[in-house]
Amino acid sequence: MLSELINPYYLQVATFILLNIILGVSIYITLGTGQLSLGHAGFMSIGAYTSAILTLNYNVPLVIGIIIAAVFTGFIGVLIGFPALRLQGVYLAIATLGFGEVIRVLFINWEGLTNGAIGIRGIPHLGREILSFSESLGFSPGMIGLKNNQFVSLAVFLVLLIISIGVIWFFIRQSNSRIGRAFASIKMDEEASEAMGINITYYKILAFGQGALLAGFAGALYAHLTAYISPSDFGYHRAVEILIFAIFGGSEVIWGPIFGAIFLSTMPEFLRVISEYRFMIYGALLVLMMAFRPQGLIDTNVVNWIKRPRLKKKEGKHGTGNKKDK
Amino acid sequence: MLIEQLINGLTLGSIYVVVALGYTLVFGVLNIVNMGHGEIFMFGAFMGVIVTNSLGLPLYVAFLVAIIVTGILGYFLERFALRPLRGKEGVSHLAPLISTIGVSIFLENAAHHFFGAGNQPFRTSFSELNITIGSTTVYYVQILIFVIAILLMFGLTFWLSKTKAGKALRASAENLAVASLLGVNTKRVITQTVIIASAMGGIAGILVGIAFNSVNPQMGLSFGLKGLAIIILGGLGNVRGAMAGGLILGLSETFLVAYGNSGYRDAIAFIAIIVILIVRPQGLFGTSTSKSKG
Amino acid sequence: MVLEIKKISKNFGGIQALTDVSFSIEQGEVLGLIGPNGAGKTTMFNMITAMFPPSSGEIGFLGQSLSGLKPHEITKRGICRTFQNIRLFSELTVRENVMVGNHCRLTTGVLQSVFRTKYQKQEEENVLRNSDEILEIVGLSEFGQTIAKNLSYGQQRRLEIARALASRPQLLLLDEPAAGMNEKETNDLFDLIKKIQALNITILLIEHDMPLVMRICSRIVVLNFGKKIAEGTPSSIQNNKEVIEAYLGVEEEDELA
Amino acid sequence: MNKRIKLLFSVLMVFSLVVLTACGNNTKDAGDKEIGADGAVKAKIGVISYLTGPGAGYGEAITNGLKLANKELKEAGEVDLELKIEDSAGKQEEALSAAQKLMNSDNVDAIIGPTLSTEMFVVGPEAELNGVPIMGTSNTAEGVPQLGEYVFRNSIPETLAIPASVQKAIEKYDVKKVAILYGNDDVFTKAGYDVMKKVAEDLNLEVVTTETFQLGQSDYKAQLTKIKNLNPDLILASALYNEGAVILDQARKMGLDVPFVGGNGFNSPEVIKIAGEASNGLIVATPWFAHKDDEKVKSFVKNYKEAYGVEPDQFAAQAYDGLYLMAEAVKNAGVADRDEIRDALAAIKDFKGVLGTMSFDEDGDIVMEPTVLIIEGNEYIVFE
Repeated sequence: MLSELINPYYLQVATFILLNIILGVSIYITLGTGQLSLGHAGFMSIGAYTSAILTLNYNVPLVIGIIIAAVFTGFIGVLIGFPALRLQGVYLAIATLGFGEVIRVLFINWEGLTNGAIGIRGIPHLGREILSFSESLGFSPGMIGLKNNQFVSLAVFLVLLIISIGVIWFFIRQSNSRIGRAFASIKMDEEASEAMGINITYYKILAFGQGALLAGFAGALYAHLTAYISPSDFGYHRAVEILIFAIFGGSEVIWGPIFGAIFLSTMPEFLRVISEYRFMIYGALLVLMMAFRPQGLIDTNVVNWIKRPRLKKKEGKHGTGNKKDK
Repeated sequence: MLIEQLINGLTLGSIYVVVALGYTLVFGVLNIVNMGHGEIFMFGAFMGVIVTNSLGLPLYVAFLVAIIVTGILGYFLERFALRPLRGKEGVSHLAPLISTIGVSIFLENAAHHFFGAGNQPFRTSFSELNITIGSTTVYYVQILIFVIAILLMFGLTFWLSKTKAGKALRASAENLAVASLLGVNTKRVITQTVIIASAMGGIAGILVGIAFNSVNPQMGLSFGLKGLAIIILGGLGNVRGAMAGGLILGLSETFLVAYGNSGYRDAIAFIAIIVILIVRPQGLFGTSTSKSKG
Repeated sequence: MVLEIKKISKNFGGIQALTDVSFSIEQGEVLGLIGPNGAGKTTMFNMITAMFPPSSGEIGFLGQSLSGLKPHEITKRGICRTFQNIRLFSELTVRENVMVGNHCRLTTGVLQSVFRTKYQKQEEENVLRNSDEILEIVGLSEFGQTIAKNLSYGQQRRLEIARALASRPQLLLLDEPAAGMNEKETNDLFDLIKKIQALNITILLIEHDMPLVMRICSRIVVLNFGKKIAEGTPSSIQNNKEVIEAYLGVEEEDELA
Repeated sequence: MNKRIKLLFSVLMVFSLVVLTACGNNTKDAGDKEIGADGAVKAKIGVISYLTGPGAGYGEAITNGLKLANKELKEAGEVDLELKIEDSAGKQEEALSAAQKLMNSDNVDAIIGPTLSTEMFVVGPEAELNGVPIMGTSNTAEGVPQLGEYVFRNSIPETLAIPASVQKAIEKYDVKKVAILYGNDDVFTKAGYDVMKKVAEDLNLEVVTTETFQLGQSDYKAQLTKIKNLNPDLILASALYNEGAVILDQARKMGLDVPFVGGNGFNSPEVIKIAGEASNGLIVATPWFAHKDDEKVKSFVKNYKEAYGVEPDQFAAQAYDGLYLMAEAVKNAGVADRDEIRDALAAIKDFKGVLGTMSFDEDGDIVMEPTVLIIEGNEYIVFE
């Protein structure tokens, strides 16, 4: 029964959707302070390479590798965040785009560490590691009526599901707090925020660092999901793809990028028939979104509409996470 | 070798200049970075391929067709990706950036669809002509490209400062609302600007085609990103800056290959803009600051 | 002495916006800072709040120099301002605007916020209570859930004041709070300023509405072309010849325009 | 946090899970494991190919080759293969999703593809885990067949192709000094370079310079000028034909007339189409030669041209033979069973296809003799 219900293909697709959700949230955090980054693919690659190299060359346990990778990427994000502070709007977008490209070229050329364009393969696979771990505990998938590949896909999916829910929970909590209010006010008016006593340097770097950390985290997960990475996985197109999640879904509320990631990662699976036109549709979609719904599909009004019946009871709680812009 | 590399660098640089001028013009007037410019440039190059190779028509027809087609593309870009955003309340200043990214994705994949993913040869008898001075061979194409870049720069400078249309354009660049109050038809000026900038992209496309005999759908992105780096380098909206930036980038890429490590060639442009943005955010020739909204 | 301005000058790329201006504000008073347009009043505000540094001179607050501090540090020290052109966080609710103003008096960081420690909950409760009290003072209690941009002009001005008050300033800088207000709203403003004064908050006021200034200020400093031309009680200013000359001319221009 | 949103989210999640699993449920199809009435062995073959994006040209050639082979196989009537073609867009994640779909939803008996080695690195281990035989027809990187017991390939790796061509070139032209030029940001060309470097070392050649270029680059003049000034006897160029043809064109224009030795990806009729005269002097080792004096090859080229209007390139030819190999395995296995097909594939010896005579070694890698070709007079001829 259970074994017939679990189809690795659908779990696979769902797993990548979850990964994209984390990426969407990562750009949303940075956008939340009005900073547009086209460098998230670069951060992702730093996370992916760090974890891959640590687990492969230094036998660091997978979990530790992912955590170190995320923290390290966050640290790089903070370092980049300082000069980025001086830049706004398109300048920041182009500078971060440049950062991503420089990182990619660096990884291509730093062969001793990254194996260049050939990429790193044989990275410990999250699911297969879980399988061998549970087998070492004397558990085999057969005991619950699953085939090995079903078990692997299911385990990976569940781990990602828990992680994504954790990430979403974290940032919803954060946005409904002093921190979230500071982010929102900076997005709306930096100078006024500063005059109201908000340390904009700190919060902008915090947001940039958090976005980078999360992107690095997603990158590390990506490395352990595909077991193979190469610099070309993290180019300009990836950066734009991540941005599209937030732009299409909406960057005002956290549900926007989540919806964007779900919708845009599911669509190709349904549209495999017309896959030839897929990217043309993406492009047209961006133009149409900007013209008719620049705030993205999910905005505060949509969220309010969903939660309307409870609005009155919610009086006591106050934050900005759900009502950043109109 | 030095002289040969110098010529290589200048040729590449001149093409960068023509690409960058298109960006500069649009930014100067609209304060918008047109991310779709690279792809329009690529379409120009393909027009050249179709006219000279498939139809067997002479080169000047190719220029003409490329200018017309890219001009039309520019019009569509303005009409569908920029105009709807203008003057709309609550539209972030990043919206045009994103919608033009949309245009670039659309055009790149449309090109895949129509022209195929591979390289198309661009053969004209003109690209074979050369003169040899000493041990150095110079192709007429290389001279032509350099001359066109210079002409476009001076032409643009002259047009902006001396002609009525140009003055309207500059007035609009200063302040759209005021220009419109002063009786400048800003809508027309804006459309004109984008069309002219796109047509310049078309010219650049053909130049690349004859110079390198290589036209493919990905060239829009690689040249586009370089063009973007150049205008930051030279100062956004600055015509002379774009000129200098383009030549500097072309020369430094060539000399990095000649005397250094060719592996980092694609990184120079971006390392340069990161450095320049930190050290001198207004660009080499710019006067405005990075704080001005874009 | 709350604030002491010592020989402040400001030069913007060759244009002298302020020249050797000195004055001081005493505890609890309402000091008016007036002068024709372009006299350098807002520039003075911007320098007190460290939006940009003075070219020369020094500013002292409660006996300590403010030089080298960042704007948010100034706010934390106890100086907060409003803006001449209203700069609310227009998409936030009225109450959230006030809560943002309270930011520098709170201490919870990321982890505390996310894991909702007891301390954080306590603090959020305090913020809410505090904000409601302030909204009560400015008379916007019933608009707590309204999105700021939907308020009327006069209400937005008062919300700016409320937001500044939330930072618990000792010195409040008001930049033309009566601009664009009708007579009734101006009267309400008068009452509000009095109320704020009663909270033992010192006020530095830029204002063009002369009757209001004369009514509310204990002393007045007059700037013209970046120089201080007079300082004294409202009545002495009213009779100061130089002030009248500087002012009348401009007032006529204002009317013409 | 808002409970309602939480609820909505969890409902969505559960709903999608249910839908996803429910879809998976009814795709089991027992009928495909039977022998048809006419005696043909039925099997479902999944195909993962690069059909959209910059490398769509490769995917197109591959699927064309497969379709042609399948048509012929159907007519022959010994096996009845059903092809399930999925697009990977050249991306690892999509290749993996496609593979999961084929293995678990479509329940294919074997897979052909994916196009790129990078994709194979991701898909291979998963196929191994699922016990599905998978054969790459265009993966040339090192280590592909070593990914697992179920992973095969019928494309010759660069480690076989490049030494053969370099060896022949230096014999013929008395080469002492070589320059190397390669694309350093592409797996394919970088892998080719690694082999070239090793071959140059093994043969004691002096490498005067090693230059790189990047994908999508148009201007190679700086590198070529540098190389020209160092006067090498031969240029080892690891490039895909797209870039490679342009490199040849620019090199010849600046008077750099020495022969080029290219890798596997440099071998395509397109080179002549793009570079024309300039392509003369390019030496490649290839499993595929369209003008071989061989009945099989002639009829393949003729049929392919009729069907698709162009001459088949090596991608089409390798895919064509790939499906024949697969059909042979299915026929020998006699039943559409994944394990049986794997064993039958591994057991294939001296199978004659359009590429030549093929066998698999113990890793599942192809064993065959490459042909060394040179472009002369604007066409490929055998280099001797």
